[in-house]
Amino acid sequence: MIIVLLLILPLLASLLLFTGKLGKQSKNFALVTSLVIFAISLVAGYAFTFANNKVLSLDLNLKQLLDIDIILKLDAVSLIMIMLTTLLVPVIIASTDKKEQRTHNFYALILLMQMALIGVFTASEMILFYIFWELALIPIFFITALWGGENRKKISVKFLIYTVVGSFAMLIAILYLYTLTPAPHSFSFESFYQLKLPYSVQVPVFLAFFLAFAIKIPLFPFHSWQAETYNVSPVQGSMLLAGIMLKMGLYGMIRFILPICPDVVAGGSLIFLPLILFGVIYGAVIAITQPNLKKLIAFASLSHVGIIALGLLSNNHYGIEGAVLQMFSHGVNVVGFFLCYYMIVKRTNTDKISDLGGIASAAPKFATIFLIIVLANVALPLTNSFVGEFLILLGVFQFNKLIAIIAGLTIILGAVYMLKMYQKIMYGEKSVATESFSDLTTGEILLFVPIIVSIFLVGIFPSFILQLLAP
Amino acid sequence: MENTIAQIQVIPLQYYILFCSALFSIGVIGVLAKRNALVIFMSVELMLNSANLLLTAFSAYRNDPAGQIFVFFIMVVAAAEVAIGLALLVVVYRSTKTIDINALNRLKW
Amino acid sequence: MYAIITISIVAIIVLFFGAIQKKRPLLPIVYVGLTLAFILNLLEWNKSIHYYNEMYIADNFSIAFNAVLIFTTLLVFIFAPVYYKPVKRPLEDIYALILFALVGSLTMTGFGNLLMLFVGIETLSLSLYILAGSKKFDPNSNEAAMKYFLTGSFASGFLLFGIALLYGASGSLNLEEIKQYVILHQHNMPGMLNIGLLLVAIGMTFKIGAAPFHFWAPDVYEGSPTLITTFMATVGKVAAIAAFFRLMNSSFGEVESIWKITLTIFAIATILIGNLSAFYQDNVKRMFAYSGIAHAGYMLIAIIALKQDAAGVLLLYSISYTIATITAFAVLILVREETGTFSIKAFNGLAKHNPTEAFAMTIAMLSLAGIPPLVGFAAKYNLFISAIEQGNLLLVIVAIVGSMISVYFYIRPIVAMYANQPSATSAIDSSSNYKKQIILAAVLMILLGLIPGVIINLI
Amino acid sequence: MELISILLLVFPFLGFLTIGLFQKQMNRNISGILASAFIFINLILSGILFWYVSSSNLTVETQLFDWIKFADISIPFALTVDRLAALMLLIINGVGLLIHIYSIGYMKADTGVNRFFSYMNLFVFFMLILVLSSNYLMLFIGWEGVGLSSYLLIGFWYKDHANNDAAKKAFIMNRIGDLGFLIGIFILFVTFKTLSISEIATKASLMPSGNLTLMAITISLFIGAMGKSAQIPLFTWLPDAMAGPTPVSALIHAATMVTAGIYLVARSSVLFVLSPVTMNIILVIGAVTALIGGLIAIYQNDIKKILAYSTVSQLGFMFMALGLGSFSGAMFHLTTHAFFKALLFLAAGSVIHALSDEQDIRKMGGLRKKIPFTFALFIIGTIAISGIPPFAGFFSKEVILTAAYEHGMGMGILATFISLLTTIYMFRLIFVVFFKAESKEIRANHPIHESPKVMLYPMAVLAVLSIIAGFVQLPKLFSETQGFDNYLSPVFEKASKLAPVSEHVLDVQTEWMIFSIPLLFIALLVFLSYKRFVNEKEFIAPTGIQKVLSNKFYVDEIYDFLIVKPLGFISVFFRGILDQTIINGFVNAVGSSTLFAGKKLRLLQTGNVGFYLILMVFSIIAILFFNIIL
Repeated sequence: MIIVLLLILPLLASLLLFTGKLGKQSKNFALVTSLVIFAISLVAGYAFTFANNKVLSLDLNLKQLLDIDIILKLDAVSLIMIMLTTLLVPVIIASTDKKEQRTHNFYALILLMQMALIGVFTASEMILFYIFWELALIPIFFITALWGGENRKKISVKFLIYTVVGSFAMLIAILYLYTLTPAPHSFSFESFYQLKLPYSVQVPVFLAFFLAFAIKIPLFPFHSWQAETYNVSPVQGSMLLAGIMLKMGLYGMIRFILPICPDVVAGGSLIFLPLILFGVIYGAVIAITQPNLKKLIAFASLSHVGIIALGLLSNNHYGIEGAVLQMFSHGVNVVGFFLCYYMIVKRTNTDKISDLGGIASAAPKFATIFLIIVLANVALPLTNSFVGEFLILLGVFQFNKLIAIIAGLTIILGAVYMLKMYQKIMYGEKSVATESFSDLTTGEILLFVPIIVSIFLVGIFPSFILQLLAP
Repeated sequence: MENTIAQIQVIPLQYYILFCSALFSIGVIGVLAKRNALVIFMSVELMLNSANLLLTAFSAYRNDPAGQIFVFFIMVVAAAEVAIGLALLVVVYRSTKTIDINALNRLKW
Repeated sequence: MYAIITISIVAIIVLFFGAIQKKRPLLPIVYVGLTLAFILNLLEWNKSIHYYNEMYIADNFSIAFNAVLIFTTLLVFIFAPVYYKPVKRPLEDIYALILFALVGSLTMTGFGNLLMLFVGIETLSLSLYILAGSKKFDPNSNEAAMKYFLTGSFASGFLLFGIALLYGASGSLNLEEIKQYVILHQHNMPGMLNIGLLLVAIGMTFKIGAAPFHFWAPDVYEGSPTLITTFMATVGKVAAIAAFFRLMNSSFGEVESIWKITLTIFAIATILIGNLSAFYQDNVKRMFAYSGIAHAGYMLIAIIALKQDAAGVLLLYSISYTIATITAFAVLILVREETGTFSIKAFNGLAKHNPTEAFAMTIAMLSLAGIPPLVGFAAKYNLFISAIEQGNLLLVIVAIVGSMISVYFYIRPIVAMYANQPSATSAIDSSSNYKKQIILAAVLMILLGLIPGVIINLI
Repeated sequence: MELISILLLVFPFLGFLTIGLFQKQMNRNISGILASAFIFINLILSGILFWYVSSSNLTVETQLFDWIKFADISIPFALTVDRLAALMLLIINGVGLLIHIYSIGYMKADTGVNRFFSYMNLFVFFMLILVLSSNYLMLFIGWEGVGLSSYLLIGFWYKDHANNDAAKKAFIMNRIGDLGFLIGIFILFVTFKTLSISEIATKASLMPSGNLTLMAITISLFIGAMGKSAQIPLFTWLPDAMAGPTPVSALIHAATMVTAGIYLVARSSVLFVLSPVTMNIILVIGAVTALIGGLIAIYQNDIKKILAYSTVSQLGFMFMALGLGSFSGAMFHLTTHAFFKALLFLAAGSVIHALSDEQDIRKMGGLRKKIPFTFALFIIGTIAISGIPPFAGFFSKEVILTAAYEHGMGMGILATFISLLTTIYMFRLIFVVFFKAESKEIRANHPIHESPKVMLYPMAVLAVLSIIAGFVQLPKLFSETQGFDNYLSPVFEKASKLAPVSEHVLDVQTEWMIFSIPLLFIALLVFLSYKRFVNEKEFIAPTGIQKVLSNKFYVDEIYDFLIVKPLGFISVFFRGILDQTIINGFVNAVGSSTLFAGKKLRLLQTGNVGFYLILMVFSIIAILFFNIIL
């Protein structure tokens, strides 16, 4: 039941916001709602720990009416993803600045997005999943197309088409699998898990799913929408995209590719893991000389997410659990990173790294917070992403030593581009742009609190998440 | 009436079919070959009439009036069609000063 | 049946009032008449009465489709006053013709006899020929009418010849008897029936405007007065597809082998041509013509995947297509009134001044593109399911690729409306009930998208 | 005792937090005292622990909580205090405390002093984690943590990008090592299914010597050690690290952090003993590093750089000891080195302080009268490091030399030569800075002042230590009781059991030679270098081999050429060509080709009715043909 609440609340709120009745109060209302939802998700987590066999599920049999069977399940992975969503959305909403006029529609879209994401993470019926999956696309498209930067139209449309291509490939796979399910055909995940496909069938199914998820995540070489889209869309949009939305792809991998095409994952790994691996290095290497901060974040996360995908497809439980943990951590870190970016851009109106410098002396508080987030991004021990990456690499190492070692290079490359960026921006003498750089206000610091807290919480006590996942 | 049917049945059915097909084809070819809208109308009428004849023949061979009733409907419709067609022709002529169908090329792509 | 009669009477009354130059009562009469017809139509629900020894069959299939058709016509009439604002004269002729066309289409959905099919089609077509040219002094309109007429009559020639051959082979015009005959001879089909069936199918394909007999559609849609285009694109198409489905379902379901491959090829060609050609259109009206073609292709899938519930799916699809199209055209009419152009630019920044219209348009576009959770998606995916359960994976893949392409050109107006700077300085004023209709349509699209089962399990 | 070992971590972290959070509010003078106070408490605590573990032969095990735990992987936060750890505790907290106090004086003028002390405490915190950890992953936390604090402290004066570059370089080079370490951890886990140091030692001791897995593990661990302890080829960051404040160089880059590598190898002595190949690698690398470091040091002109290279060389020397299997010898030298190298750095700092931040020895000279205390302390340090009895360096070096000669004559001679290099560069330093005639810069009105007491006293303490520290273990000749060895023996007993017994034990006269001959050489060298350096008028530009040495073998240039430049090039290539042109281009091409298809396809719609009709008929014919004939 609580799942329904998690779905309905943001929906209603967003509808209310769409009407524009609230006017000036829109932001506060959205913020409060999202906080309430966060509280509910905490309750859900609490309930989950008591749920028998580790899953809260709900099956409204409405096939006659909706010809879709509404099955919502909330297991450990979903729970973690929902936690991520409900944790980040308040931050994202709160981060909007008074200066740029954000209409009620903006917040409505964000909440709608949240609803869709929660739906994706709880749906346990293919078509339902697909509906939420596509629904999540629409708000972010509008956020990008309406509040984005220059030539936002072209890029948002490209983004939409690109991702839709992927999801249609997935749709084909879903429909095809549906026909294979024993009559009476069913779309429920269970029925999909139960069918033991021959290898020859698994391959095309895998390819279809992989395409869909690889575009969403994105993995090399399907990433060309990413940097552009992050770059033009407003920072809140980028946060939604990088922080939560691309987790949909990884989540999909966990839900479909692993259970439905196990043989391909086991057998074909040596064909596609190197591809992902190349993407990992590729993103990191590009980030080194990337002059634009926002694009740098994009390529950095391309590299990080690639590692997560490696962990998932390494197909052993260290890799997978590490990956889930890392999905959470990466979401938090990248949003924190974007927040820092936002703070800088708000004050200097530039995101060219070369224009910045000497901020540390002007804004020590900001310098400290930014440093923590940078360190979390380079996976320093005791920050959240260390445990995740350690487990992932451990898993990959068990699967294939060479791949793990090459993937390990990102530990070095990550340090290279992150520190380079941090030094250029924060250290040295002040530049023209940063001449009058004011330190963070209390409100802005509050934004960072959840980020910082979860960075260290997960870094020092990862067990409480890992325990959830333990089979 | 019976003797008419008998007279009709003097000619074997295949002949009717072949003849009607020929007639129909002539109509089609006329439609394709001609650029004068008026002639095209006439060719279309030819096609319709071939169908009429065919229906009549069949109904005669099967002693089933349905076909012949159908023919009457077709005639009515054909008449209406011609009426509309000519009206349109006039209208078009008023605007383009020609009844050459190739002149109709404002709407394309 | 009573619906048909009512509407015919209403049409005559309308003509009469026109003759005595009364403008005011016309539309109210029409509204009342259509509503009455709507109700009468529904009264026959679940009775499946056969009229005039099976000339006309009022089973749930025909009733459901009739309901859709009448409702759509009602919407068209509601948009009429806005469209014809500048015109002073009563316009009784146009109204009457629309009603007659409706009568024709109603006949098509419920025909029990090829004769009725023919009569219905011709009633519809003849009225449409005139309506297409109803802007007497607009050369585009004339040309559209002429083209429609030439191609249309040509096509009905083939249809007729086909019917004749069918009659010759089976010795009857009654669907039921033809079915019996077919079942009897399904292993040694006489070539005559074979050819006849194909010719009829071709004729129908032409009427629904599917490739390779779609060429008339874009030109005619573009040239005709927008309101008429709306009517054609919705009522005309839906009636034709319903008739086609009825024909195939009730008589030739057993001999798929003859026509299935052909229709599959048709469908594939239609989907690809429609979507690809729409891709590059700058003229929105023409773009809708192509999108209409593409959707005709999708509807063909329902016929190819003949099953019990394919009818329900087809109904759902028709509804989704109709509502979306009519909404889109409604907005288009508005915009045209304001900017005087059909180009995509006409939509620039509509969201600024007319958020309601823009929102409705957006919903319509997304629904047409088949984005969840709108009705367009529900319809499409049910269609694909029924096709894929017949093992038509290839067809489904093509269809999905098609809708992939379609996303692009359906998105363009949305982007124009929201992301571009408005060309119009002030809001476009539209009558309140106009707004109401649009909103109603949008709500319907969302609602049906959420509970499509209601429709599908209807028949 | 468990509580104490926890408190050890608590206090420095507390210091870091309090000073770090209240940077703005806190008075500049208080922070230093506060930080020192925390370290002082720590010193007492570690004293207690030291007494406990050395008196009883126990180890203190403390479980805090489970860090990573699921399925079959369980990595707790656990602390282990054995004798090795206790020794390190003393060094870290002892030397740390002195340097903290010293810094109070040294950093007085600096505005960021609060930040400085918070970082210093942070460093101590991580260093303690490193030392106390009971499993390799926790050790890795400390390992990276000290790297972080060293990064922060090297780049302490962040306004100047040179410092930041140095800091970045240090961090990244360490990361290269860390990757090796991490891989080592992976193999460890895959092999032993645990990361607990003691368990691994137990399990490993059952494995055959020369086992390949063990070799892989040890080599990767050693790569980590190379990064931290600045061994060839990962040593260039250490000299650059001198960009940081001098106390930092003293604490981190001389006494404690850089010795973490030694500590790691000593900790995993069992593993290393069992893989002779690695031991030889360590021996070679250590020797080469020691040699090259020493040689380069001779040709440096920056006082801190000289000391830095000396550190490199000494570390290499310690690794030689490890390679020779004399773990306690390495630890012994580590201890004494911590004292005198810290002393030297602080003294150098005091010199720099006196000359108000002048580091180039060419601009010094004749300071012996101007700052006598510093001079005295410097001399003590120099004597200690050059291994002149009875100062500490002599004893520790002697142990290593003995080991070397036991390994073989050649190795012994090489070791001796290396240890002699120390004498050369150190005395060069002494003579140039203190004895040489005053340079014009000096004469040009530097107000040269002796450092304040707060700086001198800590140095004095260190001086005392570097004099007496050696006596805990006299050479075998003089006493049977090997104090240091005995102290550490329980730690290394497993290893020593497994170690191959060296065949030839040295006889008495060789023993005598080992430390008598060097002494002669030292005397000679001191004399020569006096002649050479004191009278040398002005510095002639180095030529030939000297040039190579003074440019530290162009290692940085080689890195730049082999790694940095190509990486940048690849990055630009990926970004510009591959990403934009090829991949993105392809994606766009797909879109535009669809557009093109649409564009062409609609041309079929000519608008000519006749054409439409013809097409219709054609398709009809085609269909009929297709259906009837086929």
